[in-house]
This record gives sequence, structure tokens and C-alpha cells, in this order.
Amino acid sequence: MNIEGLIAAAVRMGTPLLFATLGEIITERSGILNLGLEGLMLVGALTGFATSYMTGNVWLAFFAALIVGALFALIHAFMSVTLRVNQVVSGLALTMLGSGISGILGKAFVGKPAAKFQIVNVPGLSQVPIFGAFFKMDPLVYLGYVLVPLLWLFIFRTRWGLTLRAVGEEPSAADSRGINVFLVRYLATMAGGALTAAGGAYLSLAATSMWIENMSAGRGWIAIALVIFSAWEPFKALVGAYLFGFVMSLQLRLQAVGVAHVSADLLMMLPYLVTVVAMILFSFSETFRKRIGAPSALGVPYAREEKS
Amino acid sequence: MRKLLFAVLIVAAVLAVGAVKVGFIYVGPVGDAGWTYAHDLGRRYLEEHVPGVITDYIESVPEGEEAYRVIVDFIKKGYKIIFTTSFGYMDPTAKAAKEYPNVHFFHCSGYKYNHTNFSAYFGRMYQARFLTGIVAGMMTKSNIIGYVAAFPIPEVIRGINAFALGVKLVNPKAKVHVVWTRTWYNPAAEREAAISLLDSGADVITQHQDSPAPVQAAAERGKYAIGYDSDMSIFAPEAHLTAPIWHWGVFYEAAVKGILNGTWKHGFYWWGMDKGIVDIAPFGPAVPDKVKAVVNAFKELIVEGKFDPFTGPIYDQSGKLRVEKGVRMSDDALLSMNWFVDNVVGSIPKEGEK
Amino acid sequence: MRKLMAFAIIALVLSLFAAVKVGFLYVGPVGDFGWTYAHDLGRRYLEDHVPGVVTTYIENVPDSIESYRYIEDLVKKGYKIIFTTSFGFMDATAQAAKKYKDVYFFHCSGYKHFPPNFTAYFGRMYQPSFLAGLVAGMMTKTGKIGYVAPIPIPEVIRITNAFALGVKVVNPKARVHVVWTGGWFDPAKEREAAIALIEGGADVIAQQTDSAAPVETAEEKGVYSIGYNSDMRAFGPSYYLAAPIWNWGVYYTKVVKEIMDGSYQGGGFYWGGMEDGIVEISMTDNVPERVKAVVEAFKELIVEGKFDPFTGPLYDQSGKLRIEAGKRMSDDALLSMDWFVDNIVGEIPKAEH
Amino acid sequence: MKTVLEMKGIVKRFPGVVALDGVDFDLKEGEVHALLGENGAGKTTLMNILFGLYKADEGEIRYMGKRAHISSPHDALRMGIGMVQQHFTLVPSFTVAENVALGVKATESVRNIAKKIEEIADFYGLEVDPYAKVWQLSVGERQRVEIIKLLYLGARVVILDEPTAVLTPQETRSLFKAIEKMKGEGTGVIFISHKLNEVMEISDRVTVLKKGKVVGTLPRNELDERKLARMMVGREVVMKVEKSQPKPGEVVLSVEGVHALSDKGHKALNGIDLQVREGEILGIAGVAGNGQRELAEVIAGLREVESGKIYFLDEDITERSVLYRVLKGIAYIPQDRKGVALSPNLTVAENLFLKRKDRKVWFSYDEIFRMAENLIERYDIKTPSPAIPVKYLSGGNMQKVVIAREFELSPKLIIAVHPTRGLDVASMEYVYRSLIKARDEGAAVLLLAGELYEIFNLSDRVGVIYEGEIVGYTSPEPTPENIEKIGLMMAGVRI
Repeated sequence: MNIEGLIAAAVRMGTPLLFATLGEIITERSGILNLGLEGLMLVGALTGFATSYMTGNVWLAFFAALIVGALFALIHAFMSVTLRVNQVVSGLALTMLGSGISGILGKAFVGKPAAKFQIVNVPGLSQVPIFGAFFKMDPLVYLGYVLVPLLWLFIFRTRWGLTLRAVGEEPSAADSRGINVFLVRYLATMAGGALTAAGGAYLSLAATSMWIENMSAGRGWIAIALVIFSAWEPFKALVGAYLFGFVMSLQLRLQAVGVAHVSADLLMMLPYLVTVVAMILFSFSETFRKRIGAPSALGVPYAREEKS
Repeated sequence: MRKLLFAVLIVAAVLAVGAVKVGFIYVGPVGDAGWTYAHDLGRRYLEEHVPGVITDYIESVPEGEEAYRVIVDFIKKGYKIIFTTSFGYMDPTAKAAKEYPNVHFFHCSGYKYNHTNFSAYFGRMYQARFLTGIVAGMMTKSNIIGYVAAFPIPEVIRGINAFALGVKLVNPKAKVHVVWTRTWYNPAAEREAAISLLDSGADVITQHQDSPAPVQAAAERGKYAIGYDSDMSIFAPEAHLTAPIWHWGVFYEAAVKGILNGTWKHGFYWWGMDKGIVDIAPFGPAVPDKVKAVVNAFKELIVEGKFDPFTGPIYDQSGKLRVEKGVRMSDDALLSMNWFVDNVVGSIPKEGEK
Repeated sequence: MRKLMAFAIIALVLSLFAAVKVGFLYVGPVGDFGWTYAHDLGRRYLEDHVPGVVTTYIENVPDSIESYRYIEDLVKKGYKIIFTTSFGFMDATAQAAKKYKDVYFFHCSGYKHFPPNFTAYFGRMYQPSFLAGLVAGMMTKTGKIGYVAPIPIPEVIRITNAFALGVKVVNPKARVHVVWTGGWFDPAKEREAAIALIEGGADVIAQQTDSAAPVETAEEKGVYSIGYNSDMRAFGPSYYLAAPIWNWGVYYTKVVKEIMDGSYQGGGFYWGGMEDGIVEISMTDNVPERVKAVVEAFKELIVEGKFDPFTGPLYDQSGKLRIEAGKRMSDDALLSMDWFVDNIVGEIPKAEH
Repeated sequence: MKTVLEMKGIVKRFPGVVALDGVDFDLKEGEVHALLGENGAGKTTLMNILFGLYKADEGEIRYMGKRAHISSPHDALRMGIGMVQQHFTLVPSFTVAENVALGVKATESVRNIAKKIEEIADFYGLEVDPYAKVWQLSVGERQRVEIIKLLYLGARVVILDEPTAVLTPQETRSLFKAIEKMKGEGTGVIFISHKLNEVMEISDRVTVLKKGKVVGTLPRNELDERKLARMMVGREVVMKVEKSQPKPGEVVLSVEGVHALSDKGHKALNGIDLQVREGEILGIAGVAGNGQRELAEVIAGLREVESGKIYFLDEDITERSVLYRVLKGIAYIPQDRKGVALSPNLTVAENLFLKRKDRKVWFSYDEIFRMAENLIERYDIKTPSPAIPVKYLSGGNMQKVVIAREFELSPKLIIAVHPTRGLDVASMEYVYRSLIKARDEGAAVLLLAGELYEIFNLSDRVGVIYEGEIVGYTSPEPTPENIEKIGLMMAGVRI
């Protein structure tokens, strides 16, 4: 089998997951659980596609997706931070809203082609055998590479990151230190929404250049599981996203070369199996949760004047 | 390796019995470029492919009693296998078969045979006719295709119909115009028949006779021609499109080998394109790729047995449904065919006898 | 003047009452560019071609008995003709048909039907798929044809086989390599499947999934593509060749008109083929004349009923003779097909549906 | 000494409650000002307002002589006001240094912060490892981190909300030393507590809050524990209730060394002993939150006993079910009428029927309505019909429903928790009479009430509960000596 091709496929399949996972990591680090990734990806995909279709400018399209993603996530922020409704419900509502809105507004764009991101070879690096596969990609993939260490530095090495984590861990502690918990959560949710939408935009601007309804095909849910898999840590998110991408594409490739006796079913199941195992371990033990660094206040609305 | 072994075996068999002598009786001259020529190609093929076989032939043998004498003459010279290659030799061959049970007889194009020493054999030329019909249908511009036909017997009618069905498949508007000559080998008459068709607007001419005269006539007029029996392209390199041709050799080889190693079972043999006994000649330069592609596709289907030209729905000239949709005609019906399909122009003479 | 106005209004109201209301139940979104999209094109065709017809649709209906309440909802709103367009709606539709005898029900892709008001209908998509196979077989140079398949149900297997048989007619050496994506639309995954096939040497990519991603990918990589469901030429200006497509509108128009003039006999199973125009092959000018000619010839044969793609001899992947020479497969056998013909590379995942 | 902080006329209302009702409070530089009061008196609420966690409905805060708008902890910290809350506000998964670094605007690195922490810890005697993760620290250490957080920011005002509640005596000592250091540095400390001895030890001034109002502010030299206790308890309105002399009989309830945990898992009952006899009302006084609720629930069988025994009529019922106890004759009037005692949406009749000795599977509404009408008449419950949901009744009538239901079973032991809370005078009298009548008929009554006058009015004996233990008994005579004695005991002084 063509190793370089397989690596490239894993990265391509992994990139939308990576964006969404990184986005959700930021959001969850602030203590907000956003299950609306699927909806956000769809909104991002449509926004990106529609902008690209109308302007022909893919970068503009990508930034439009970021902005619309952030605005769309604002709904969730408002629901869960200000109104303090159940975040699971709000997130699910966001998913339904996202797929509904993108479906309705997207009708006009079904079956139309538009501009897409082109492959850019990185001089030198792309010539390296095998490893070079990582450097014959579209710009958004490179953006993903860069984003991972930047986010890691942001979360673990900056004051802003410290603030973000504190808000997710112990909002009252942050509050008593003069941190605006609400603002941080709003910003984190919006930033997460923007990145998730970027994952969706990858699907319609780089992976393909088309729009069809529900084109995210469940990636939002995989990303949610990947956040757990990654223990809220960008580098592990990279590993997880590419691993998922790898399994997805390996499965396709084995079929393509006609390798018999490897059950396609089993292979197709693998990504989901990993997810389920992560989920089970996650809910199984509190220690596991602690060890892998789940934000303590995840999904818990914060309110000051709740006691009477 | 296996081939070699087989050859050795046959040589051994031949040595045991003495050289095997195979005789052929032809109705026309071997140089007719038609029927007899095709059979003689088969004979030579046999000689090349089965070592130790000695063949001989007698050409232009009149049909009837004369043939019986020629057969007996062969037998007396020690010929143990005899092929008689015209319909009219059927009864003499049958008679000889009865009288000489130690000699193997093969008669072409008839229906009499036994299971001891007398086989009838023929080929499903209609399959190749169908393919040439496709060529004609795609090449004609005037939508008039001329067909110079010999005698109104089932074999000829079947060929015309198969050809017409091929035409219809690719060109439902085109019609096949039939002119009877009542000759098997009469270049002048056949040429005239062709000219009459050309005069009435035909731009593709095909034929069911043994001479290349119609081909030449078409070529002279700058029209296309489809020959018969064997590749007639040498007579009209530009105009010749293709031709339904015989490869009798494959049958002769199989039959002689079968007799030599004792596995041959006498009976009625009607082989098709899958065995290679019929085929179409290489396409002429005028045939475009798209036509070749279509023909090749159908050839493949026919060889595989997935498709038969005589699959319903088939309507006759009066518009009557003769074969139901999706049904293939039986061999019996094919062998006794006496009606034209709906895109044939012309009629079948009532007294249609040879 | 006022009198005239009043008259006009009355006429309008009357026409509304008199209008035949036709409801459609879709399993996916009409924007899927695939199955549901094709049905919706049919619905619009019906509206344009039969005056006095009012149509509506409900999309994203759960593919199960749950769909019953959506059907009942349409019935209660006065829809007298209801088309349910997914296999999973079958039982719910049957149930509704038993309960509401005055409503005509049409269920697509299932096997249940009964008089007087429950008809099953489907299209012989395998016919144009065979023709698409001819195109692929004549266009490939490497002899490797990639096929992006969704999920292993008889319908998909049948259409894939027909495609492979088309390939075999014109190119017996070529092989059809099947990759399953496990879903009906996931453009990114379909794209990856196509890339995997192309990297494996395929120079024609065909598909049975819904999105145009394989077409687009093939265009990028400079290999030929064959779409599915609807015309995808916008995504492959240079390399897109053809697609087997649905024309449901033809059927919808026919039966609705018959119901309106009272000649329709309900019940039965309609499995229409190319002769009715319910399925069709759409070809672009990227297909050379010679190939078009072959396709046209076979199309003619199929339309006339002289030829069926599933005519023996048919061998399965193990070389076993499944259909004897000259025999056509029965509809029952076609509808339950669970094996691949011998020029397909790839296996059918087990234990699905 | 300069006045750093002034709070004037602070009013804070929560739904249904006025938590602070015009409170004045001030703090001088380098002073420890204690804020004393029962739980629920409003101490924490007042400080939360100062720290910006709550917003005052009325009143003003002046800081350094200027009017201050404090709408968030951010504002408070910027001004130099810091608070160590009862529930620590630390991120457990962060290190000490990271916790201190939180919210600090400066671009200072965490390493530098760690160095500063060590300096502060040395100076104030607040030993802590800046690189330790908070979840690994003891409670006392965490408190130190909280204080260091404030000192690091250079807070001028440090609020300590019941800081000693969670500390060992040794830790308390070192905390007090740190407070002395802070005083020396000119930092003002507000010390919230309800422990008189600690207040006496550390404070320069004391303000006593009661029910959201300031009872008084006095400098330390004008105070002693007795005076403080009297201020905390207040002058009680004594309402005379007629009752006969008790005729105590056999011991009905005997609680022996019972330990139990609160809902949050803290120690609530700490080896409590008590006995109640036939024909006797034992009143238990105490600051709210000292184990009253848990005591009642342990006896009623609603809370698990960690260790110790409960005897009822000489039978060990420690492990018995609630139902068993009900059938044996234990009646329970919980403090929460709407919810625990009654099902608000069920009808009066159904609520009355909830506890019945016969356990028939089928019942007829005719029958329970007849029964309910009988009870309604006898217990004078004012309701238009037995068929209306009990939630539409007034508080007094709801309590009558509870009493009717419980007393109909002729209980041998009645546990009454705040039985008159929220009732009007007439209903109160009714409850009193009912309880006394039950006593006269031979029942043992355990009364847990927050209002001292109620204890004095009803009880035959008075016990005081403090941190899950009975610290002493007195007679129910409302003499000044007795009130003072109770006040001291309520503040944890053993007599």
C-alpha cells in the first residue's frame, strides 16, 4: 500500500476533526459543555461554501465561517452562561438548529461547485520521502499544525490559559480572584464555535468544494468523544484526530486494494469503538476523570446569587 | 506440453492405422472467394493443425447422384473421413453412410444425420450477420441497405432477418431491401442485382452468395459493401466494411481429432461464434471506432451467450408479434424460418426452393 | 366589478377544494443531492405537469414505523395521494393504507403492496447502471475501475453488479474495485475513498453514494468519473462522463393523472425500467462517440426488452456459475441479491440489514 | 487610627426574606473587627456585599473616605478588599502558585510568584509549598493559601468568614499569629464568627448582628462573654402559655452517644446523649446548624446513624425503618411543612390519610373523605373541602393538617422541629396547646426550636445543643440569669 498516500489521507480525514476537537477543548476548558458541534460544523461548512461560491475567495470564506461559527456559538453561550439552562439540552438544540438552518439556507447551493483550497507544497520538506506527505497539503492543514502548539502554549503557558482553566475548574475561585467568569465563558464558547465551524468549513472548502445537507456526517460527535480521548490537551487531540483519520482511511484503502479477510465492518467500527471505550473509562471512574484532567465544573452553570 | 503430448498421441494413432485420409467435396471452385473457398481454408487449417492427416478435395461437384460417385471414389481410395459441403449432397451422403459404416461422413448445412457414422454440421452464421447488420445500420446515410440474396430457403431468410435486426438496433429508421438472384455463384447476375439496389438508393450492399461481385459493384459506385463467407476486402479495400465469415477449420480440426482418439459422437452440430466457427472479417478502413466498439461489445455478449439476436419482441412485416418480449427463438423455429422481420423490404417467393 | 371579484374569489376557493393534494414523505433532506433530492425533483415535475395538483413534502422523517404519525398527519390534512420514499416507511405505509381506504398510498423500494390502495414502486436502476459500466469499461486504460459504495443492501449490490457486468461486456479484463463508505452521504469520506481507489490505480471512479465528492475528486486527479442519482456534471467539467439517474416525475405524473381520471387500479408492484423513462443514463460530451454508440445500442436493446443485464452466464466471485447461459435472473433473485459478480474486487460486509 | 471602610444602611432582600435590614459597619486600619451573630443573622451576606459577590439593594459603601462601587470581586480586589470565604475558592488541580497567579494582571511569571509566596509565608508564618497541588493540601493549608492570595495582592482589608470552623486548635493558634502580623502591617481584618471565646481573644471591636440588624457595636474593653451572649440572644418577648405541672414518667426516648453526618458529609451529631420522659417536653435550644435537624431526622429514622444507639421504650430502634417507628408511635412534625410533612399537590383528605396504621391495599375515597371531615372538624382545620390540594391552605392550617394526622395515631413520642415557624399568633397558640395537650395525655415531646421564647414557654426542661452535643441543661424559667446561661451555652461555653 502507498504509505505516503495513507498518511496524507489520515491527515485530510483528521483535519476537520482536529479543528472541531480543538474548538471544543477551548470551550470545555472554560466549563461549558457544547454538544452543538455537529450543528456548528454544518453552519461553518455552509457559510464557507456560500461565501466561496459567491466571492470565489476561499480565505474570505474561511474567515466568514469562523465569524459565523462564533456568532452561532454565542447562542449556546447565552443559553448556558446567562440563562443557565441545561447545557446538554442547549447543545443538542444547537445541533438541531444548525442542521436545520444550514439545510434550509443551503438548498440554493446544493449541486453547485465553488472554489476550494489548493495544495501548497512546502519547499524542501515536501521532498522528504514518506514524511513529505505531511507537507503536500492545503493551507488549512498547515493551519491545524500551527494551531496545536499555539493552543497548547495558550492553555498551559499563559495567564489567559490559566484563567480559562480556572474558570472551568472552580468558577467561584476565579470569580473571587476578580476574573469575569461570564466573559471568559462567553469568549471561550465563541472561540470554540469558530474553530468548530472551521472544521466544517474544511469539509466544504478543502476536502471537497460542495455543499450537501448534513455533510458533516457525525464528525461533530466524534470530536466530542475526541475531546475526552485527548484529555483536553491539544497535542493529544492532534494524535487522536489523525488516528481517527488514519483508521477511517486505512479502512477505505484496504478495501480499495482488495485486501480480503479483513472485515470491513470491524474496521468501520474501530473509530467508534475507541470513542465508546474512552466514554466508558470516563464515566467509570472519578479518578480517571481527574487523572485525565476533565474540567471539574464542566457543564455546571455558574451563578453567584443562588443561595437565599 | 500438453499440446505436444497430444500431437504425439495422434501421430501414434496415425501410424497405427496408417495415415488418415480426409476427403472434401466442394460445390464450387476453390477460387470462388466464397463458400467453397471458405471450406478449403478450413481444410488447409486441418492439415496444419492435425499432423499425419492427408487431405484431398474435389471441386465443382454437381449436387445429386454425381456426388455419390465422387464419395464412393474417395472411399475406394481409402479415405476414412469425408466432408460434403453443400446442401444438395445430403441424400448421397446419407446413402453412402448407410453403405459404408466404417467411414465417417460429415455433411454441411443439411438436417440428416445418424449417431454412428454420419454427422450434420453447420454454423450460426446469423450471429455474425447480426453484427454486420449493426455495421450497416451505423454506416448508412440513405437508410437504404441492399441485400443480394440467393434462394429463399430458411438459412438465407434467417441471415437476412438477423442482419435486419442488427440494423434496427442501431438505426430503427433504416430498411433492408432484398433482391433474390436464385444463384449461389453467378457473378454477373449477382453484380446486376447489386446495381439495381444501388440504383434504388442503397448505400450499403451485403450479400448471401459466394462471389465477390456485389462487393465490387458497390465499390465501383463509391458505396460500402459487406461481403460473405470469407474476408472479401481484397476486392474492394476501401469499400469493404466487414463480412460474416466462416472458420470451418475449427470444426474440421475438432471432428478429425475426435475421430482419431475415438471420442467423437455423431449427431447434429450447429456451432456458434463462441466456438469460432463464424466470425466477422477485420473491419475495413472506413469503419469508425464507434461502430467497432458497438460491434465488439455485442460480439462479446453473443460469445458469452448472454445475448441472442433472435430475442423478442420481434415483429414480422405485417406487424405481427412473432417472438414474445424477452423470449429467444428456438433452434427449430430458426431452422424453419420463412418470414421477414419488419424492417425488411421485399417478399419471400412462395415457390422458394432450391 | 365587485361581483366579478366575488366570483373570482369563489372560483379560487373552489379550485383549492378541488385540488388533488399529493403528499411526499422523505427520509433525508431535499438538499442531499441524492435520493431525496431526486424524489423532490419528481415532485416538482409532477406539480409542473399536472394542473390542479397541490403537493407537499415532509423531509427527514425517521426511517421506521415511527413514520406512521407523519403519514397520518398528511391524511388528516386531506392528502389523498401519498408517496413514501424510503424502505423503512413500508410497514407504516401498509398500516395507514389499511386504515385509510380512500387514500392512495405508494411506497418506494419495498415489497409490500395490496389492493385497492397500496402500491409498491421502484425503478430498475441496474439498467442504466449497466450502461454506465459500458462507459467505464471502454474508458479505462488501467483496467481498474473504482466504485464508491454506500451500504451493502441488495439494491446497492444489484446496481454495483450491473455496473460490473457492463464493464465486462466491453472490457472482460477490467476489474471493478469496490470500497464501502458505510453511509449514504459523507462527502469527505467519499472523497477519501475515491483517492484511495485512484492511488490504487483506478482511472475511472464510479459511485453509488449521494454526494458529488467522488466526481470532484476524480476531476482534480484527472481521472474519469461516473456519478449517481442526478446529473453531477457541474463538479467535473473535464472528466465526468455519465450517471445513472432517476426520473421519478415520470411515474408520479402518470399515476396521479390516472387517479384523477379514475383509471388507476391500486395495489401491485411497479418496477419500472428504462422503457418507462423512470431511470435513465445521462451522458456528457466527455464520452467519445464510439462509447456513446455502444451505450445507445444497448439502451435500445434494454428499452425494447431484448436484453437484460442479468442474463447468464453469470459467475460469482468464487467462480461459481450463478445463472446459466441464456437465462435471465428472476425479479425475486434480483431483489434479494447478496453476491458479487466475478469481475468485482472487494467483499460484501456481513451482517447488515 | 484611620477608618478604612464604612458601610451605611445596607439592605439586602432575598426572595421572601430581608437578609440585611439597614446595617452599619466600619473598619479601621490595623484593627480586627469581629462580626458576631447566629447563623443566618446576615454576617456572610454583609461580607459578600462588601466583596462584590452580592449587590446591596440599598445603602452605600465608603472606602478610604470615598464612595465605592463594588459590583464584583474584581472591583473589591482592585481596591484592596479580599475575602476568605467559608467554601474555599481554589482550583484543586492547580498548584498553589498558579492559584495565587490567577486573575493577577501583571505579566509576572509563575516562578516569580512562587518566590513571593515563600516570602509572604515566612513573614506571616503561613507555611505552604508554592508548588504543591491544592488538592493535596490539608484544609488548614488551603486556608493559608487563601490568605496568601490576598496578601500577595496587598489587600488592605481582609475578611475571614468563620475561619476557625475548619481548623484544629494548633492551626487556630497560628492563624491568630498571622492575624496579629497583619494588624501590625496595618491591614484591617474582619473576623466573622459565632464563637465568643475566639472573638474575645482576637478582636479589637465587636459588632453583633441579629436577624439582619445590628444589635450593637462595642470595643473589646467594654465587653465580656456574658454581655455578648445577651446581645446575641436578645431580649425575648415572653408569651404566657397556660400549662400544668409536668408529671414525668418512664423514659420514652433515650439517645446514647449518637454520631451522624450532615448532608454535606460533615460531622453533625457528635456523640449526643439525651432522654425524654413520658409527660414531659424537652426543649432543645441552640444556634441553627448545630445538629438540630440531624437529631430530629436520626430519631425519626430518616438519617443514618454512624455510631451510638437510640432506644424507644427500652427497645433498640437504631436500625429500624421509618415505618416501624411510625407504627410504634413516633410522630414527627418536620420543619419543612410543604414537602417533607405534606404533599402539596395532594388533597387535604389524601394528606390526612397518608399515615394510617391499617395497610389496606384498596381504599375508598368515600371513606377517607368521611374520615377527613371528622378530623377537619375536630382539629378545626379551615378548608373549604377535604378535596382541595393542601397547598392552597394557609401555613397554620397546613400545620393543623400535620398535627391532626400525627396526633390521631396517639403517638408516644412527638418530635417537633420549629413547629410554629411562619405561623400567626392564633395558629402558634393552637400548636402550643396541642403539644401541651399531648404531653398531658402522656406523650413525650422533643421540641427543637430556634426561638428561645418558644423553648421557655413550652419546655419542662431545656437542653442546649452545640456542635452536635448537648452542652448543658437549664430550667425553663425566663430569668435573666437563665437567658444569659443559655446564651453562653449556645456560644459553646460549657457551664
